[in-house]
Amino acid sequence: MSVILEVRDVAKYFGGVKALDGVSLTVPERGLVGLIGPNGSGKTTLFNVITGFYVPDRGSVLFKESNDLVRVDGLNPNEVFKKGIVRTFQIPRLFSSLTVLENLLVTPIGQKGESPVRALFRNSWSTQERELAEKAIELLKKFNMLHYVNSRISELSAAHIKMLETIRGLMTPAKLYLLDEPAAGVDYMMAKELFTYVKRLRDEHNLTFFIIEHRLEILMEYVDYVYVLHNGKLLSEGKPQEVISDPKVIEAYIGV
Amino acid sequence: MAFDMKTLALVIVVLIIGLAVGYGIAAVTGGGAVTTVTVTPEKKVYTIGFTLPLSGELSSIGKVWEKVVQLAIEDLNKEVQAYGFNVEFRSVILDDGTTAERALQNVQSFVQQGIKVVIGPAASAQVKAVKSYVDANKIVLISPSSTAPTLAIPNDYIFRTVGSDAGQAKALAALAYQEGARKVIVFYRNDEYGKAFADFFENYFREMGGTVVKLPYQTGLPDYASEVATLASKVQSEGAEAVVLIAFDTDGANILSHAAESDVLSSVRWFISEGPHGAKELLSSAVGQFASRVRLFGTRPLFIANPLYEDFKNRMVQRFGEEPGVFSENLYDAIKLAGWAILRAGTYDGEAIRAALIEVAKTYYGPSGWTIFDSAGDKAQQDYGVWAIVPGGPMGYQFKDVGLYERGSIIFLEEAYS
Amino acid sequence: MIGFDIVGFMISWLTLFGIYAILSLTLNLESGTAGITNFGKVVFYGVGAYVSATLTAYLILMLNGVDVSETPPYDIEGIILLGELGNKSPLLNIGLLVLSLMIAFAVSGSLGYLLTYPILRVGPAFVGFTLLSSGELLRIFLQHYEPVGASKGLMAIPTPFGWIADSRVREAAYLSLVLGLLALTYVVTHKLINSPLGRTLRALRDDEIAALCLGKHVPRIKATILFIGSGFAGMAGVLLAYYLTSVNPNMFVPAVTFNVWAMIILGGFGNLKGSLLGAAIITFVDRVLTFVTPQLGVTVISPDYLRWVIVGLLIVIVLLVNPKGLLPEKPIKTPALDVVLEELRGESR
Amino acid sequence: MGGSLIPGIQQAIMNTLQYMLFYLIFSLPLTLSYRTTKVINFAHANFITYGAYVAIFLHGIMGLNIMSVAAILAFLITGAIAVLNNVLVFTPLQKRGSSPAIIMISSMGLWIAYKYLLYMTTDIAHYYTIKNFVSYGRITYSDVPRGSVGGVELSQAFVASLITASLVVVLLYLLLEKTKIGRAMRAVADNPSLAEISGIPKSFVVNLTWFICGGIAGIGGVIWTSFSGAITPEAGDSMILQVFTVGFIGGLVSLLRTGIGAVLIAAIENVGIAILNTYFGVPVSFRPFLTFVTLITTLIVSPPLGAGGGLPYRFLKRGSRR
Repeated sequence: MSVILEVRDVAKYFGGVKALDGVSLTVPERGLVGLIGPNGSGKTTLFNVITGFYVPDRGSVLFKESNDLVRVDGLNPNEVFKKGIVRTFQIPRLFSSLTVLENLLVTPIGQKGESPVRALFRNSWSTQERELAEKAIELLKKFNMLHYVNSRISELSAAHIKMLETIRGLMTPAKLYLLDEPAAGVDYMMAKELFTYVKRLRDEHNLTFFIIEHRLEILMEYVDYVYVLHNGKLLSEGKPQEVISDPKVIEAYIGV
Repeated sequence: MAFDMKTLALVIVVLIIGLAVGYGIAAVTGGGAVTTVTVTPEKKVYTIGFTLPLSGELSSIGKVWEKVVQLAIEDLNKEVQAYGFNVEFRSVILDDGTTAERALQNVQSFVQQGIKVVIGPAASAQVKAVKSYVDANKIVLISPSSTAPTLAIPNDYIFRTVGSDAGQAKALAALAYQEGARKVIVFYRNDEYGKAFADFFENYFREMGGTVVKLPYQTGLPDYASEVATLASKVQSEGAEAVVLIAFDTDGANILSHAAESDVLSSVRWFISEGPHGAKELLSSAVGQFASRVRLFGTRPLFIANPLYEDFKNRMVQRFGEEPGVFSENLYDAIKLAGWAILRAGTYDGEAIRAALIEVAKTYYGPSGWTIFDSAGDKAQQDYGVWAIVPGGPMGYQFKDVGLYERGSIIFLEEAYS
Repeated sequence: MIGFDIVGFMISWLTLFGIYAILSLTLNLESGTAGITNFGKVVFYGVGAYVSATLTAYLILMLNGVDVSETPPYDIEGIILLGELGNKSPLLNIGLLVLSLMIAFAVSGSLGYLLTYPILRVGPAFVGFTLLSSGELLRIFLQHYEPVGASKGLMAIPTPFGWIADSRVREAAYLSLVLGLLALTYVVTHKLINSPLGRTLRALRDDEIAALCLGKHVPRIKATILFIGSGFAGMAGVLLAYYLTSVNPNMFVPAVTFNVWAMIILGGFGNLKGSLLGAAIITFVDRVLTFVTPQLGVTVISPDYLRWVIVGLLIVIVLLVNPKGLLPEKPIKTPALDVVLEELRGESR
Repeated sequence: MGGSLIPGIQQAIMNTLQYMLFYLIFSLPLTLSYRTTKVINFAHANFITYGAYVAIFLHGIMGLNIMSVAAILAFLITGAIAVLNNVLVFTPLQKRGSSPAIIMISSMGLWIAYKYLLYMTTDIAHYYTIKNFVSYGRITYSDVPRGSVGGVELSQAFVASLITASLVVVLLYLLLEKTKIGRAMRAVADNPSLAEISGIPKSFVVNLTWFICGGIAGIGGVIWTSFSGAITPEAGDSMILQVFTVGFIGGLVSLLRTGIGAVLIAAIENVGIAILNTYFGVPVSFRPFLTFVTLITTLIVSPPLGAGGGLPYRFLKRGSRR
């Protein structure tokens, strides 16, 4: 399996604090990779570097584009997204004044109707709009959320919100997903359901997932590889079972 | 195109509301007039519109003017009735907040109630904004205080009962020169009034053989301490003998009270335009002492020793307990002129009144002196007085007219500063 | 003797309403929909007014063979000349109107586009303040710039319909021009909002960082919207300049912006018809007050102060009691909704 | 040439110090209130003006010219107004989850309302006293000494503002660093949700912050009456742009940077314009222009990111390849 994302010796400092200190890791295509570590170990910072929120002080981030790896660090978040990297947030960021449908329709890039000139001439974009709408409905059906199509975000359950934030990316040719604690604030059953969906997405859409998760008991059931961060450094990596039994990891978690 | 229809609908609805309320207003205003008619059936009622700066930048003089209008209308009615005319003049006073747009709205409202004579607005910028509307609708407009030279336009409907700044600049230049100043710094508000005044002053003072350094300052600042500091440094670096201050009341007072603290500025002479005259802030002991130290003199449009002005002043004080502020006498005369012009015209029609006004003004003498208009419809005859700040009065110091401008030179009637 | 000229009243009121409505519509597009807190509306309004005033005054003189370096339009000779030459050829006046409308749009628009640069990365709270102070910047600049009359401003600006003899007809013609441009503004803003762009704008307003992460080029979008909004504001400025036939730096104070804000908040954040309604109500009340206040006679408190206190409180109270305003924001209408409807019908069957 | 390269430089420097002190007194509370409550408060201008008018009405109507009394009264009144704003407007809006923009707009509404409310009050006062409160002369206070250091005259305003400013700085430092409530304030500033968890009565902290901030600005207003040559109901408004600029240079977070901002703006407005005027003939009337230019430059060069919830977008892409 070829590598889709490679992080090479990335470092990010905030003043004196070393949030990331020389992290290197790879994510294989169609992989379901976990990223764990105690609070403040730099997990979210790593995501922020990958998605272009921060420019790394050292090292580089490479992403697979037509069979060769391209540097994406230092790009702006919107450009990173266009490369096919979709990110979700610890606290989901959906557009509260838009309906579920609109939240999906906002996502696709290169919509004709988004140019102020074209926007004035309905016919120039209405066909594309219809196609997108159909696509959105297909997705909602698939994850049986169709009956929410016209409801506002505030009317959704926590799990549905998280799901919607994930589905949203499918409106575009997404390749890699960065999920930031998908199971946070969701009850056990729902969390499992979420991960089943993730697996489904991976299998049906050939997607890759890179997941930060605190609830190891759930994560470990699904992922096929795990990285452990500690104080901005890679502490351990491997198959879930190996990592779980790694004394360094246990020590790090107990130590906190 | 559904929304277009909706817009149309909305506009129509608004129109209807507008009409309804409009008629309501018509009833109200009309009603007002009708009642007076029923009181004295055959009496004819003429309404004069006033757009005054009751709020905004010039509100401090606007408040006084409101009272002047009261007084003038009363006097006018007494007078015309004494002459046996069975008419009554009424005033409709509107606030224009010293803004151009509101002034235009006010004038429009007057026109829409059939008022043909409007007095005000105060600021030149406002007069400019209403000019085209006034000319188009043949409304006689008399501004008691607009002095902008850019408004000296012949045969329009705009009249001004105040002398142009050119005249006063000449008087001020003569004053400064006669008092021995040869190099002066003109410190002026950076608005039309200040700029025009400063330019005129520069010309005249140059003609007399003096040198002028101009120094503008921004208006509407919270305070002018650093401007005054720069003024002081300019006085030093240029080695000027006097400062000529061209200001309104608030900024003038502000500047003078800072200047009073500066040794440099306390060691040169000060000559001031009419703007700050009458501002109570100038009567503090600090400024008062400063005035006598620098032998501060100011000029202002005034027919000195004019009994009518003294009388007008006293009646204002005893009637409202308030001294008339700047241009009050010009406003008073504007009202009187308007009244007599309407009567002379016989018909309440803009064109006729305009013609009559020019005639009436030729023979009228009031608190502001002779009111005859020049070709541009501005006050042709204007004398200028010299004022000083001397000890006395309720606040410890008071304004006093101590001299007058006569054929190119200043004649002092009394010693202001011993 | 006192009658009431209802037609004249409607014309004068609707003209002012039209000018303000253009401002409120575009402000609503910028602030209500795209979430750019534009407290500097007056900047673009003022620039538009000055562009048209300067252009018209200078060109009229030049085309009549006057040497403007000798007699510039801001000096008395120039002003008198403008009065004489102003209304000779209808074609010229109309042409100048069109020209200044276009140039005003371009200049104000570009200024808006450029002004987004400093404010982009500093979050909504700072945007309003920066634009507010740039308004003051403009005013001080105009007060010093001699070619546009500095603190004198410009006057006697020939109006597009000055050649029409009868004043009533002239005013009516001007009103139709104003309402025409208002209609144009309404159609454009309405189409922009009910399109994928409008949807993206609302997304920006809700969470611009999330929008950025979804590939939206937030800076470009914001700049474009400010370009359009400011452009139309510039055209409103042109209308004002011709209406007052004079411009002066002190016409363009922050109070103008606050007035427009009151309109869109009262009418409804994000709802265009609301902005129309808000503009109508406030301009109408102002006009009516000029008839009512004299009935009160000499008052202790200037009614104008009361009026502003009410405007201020209105903003606060509307936000507290009914943040949606008189007309709440409507969902965006695109063909997508039809698709959904068909789909749901299919479901139920 | 008056001895030095820039004639009258001494006076300019004195003014710089004077303005610096005022900007400190006006801007520190602004920064503190924003930091703690995340509200961009345009009504801050009213605190200044109302403080000044407390003193003016005391002087004009009761003939009282004791600054300490006026200051205490102003502190209480403007502080109360600030708390009132928070309780009646800001808190309800925040509870409803309104965006910072909306809250800022509401504060703009308050600003307008308060301003003209004051105008109305001056009208009424004028009606009863026939005194002009719309433009009021400088007040000389009986209880403030005039100092003189090394032959340089120190005006009442300077003495008063020096004392107040140093008190404010010291007390704020002690409050924020040494007391429990102060630490609570900082906690609320840094992480509201966390502060909530750790059992600190947030609403009390916020209200206290507002009270202190409003009060300090009010005292500043009182001192202003002993400095400015003529005070108008616009005094605070025409100053608010400068005051905010000072705050922005501090990103509205760091009190220290706010202090630097105060020095910078004061210097630009006094020494800066003096130099420009002497050597480049820039008219003095450009002074406010300089301030705004400084503001825009600050926003371009070092945008106070974070403070306003800024956008993680880079116009110049360092580190990006091909």
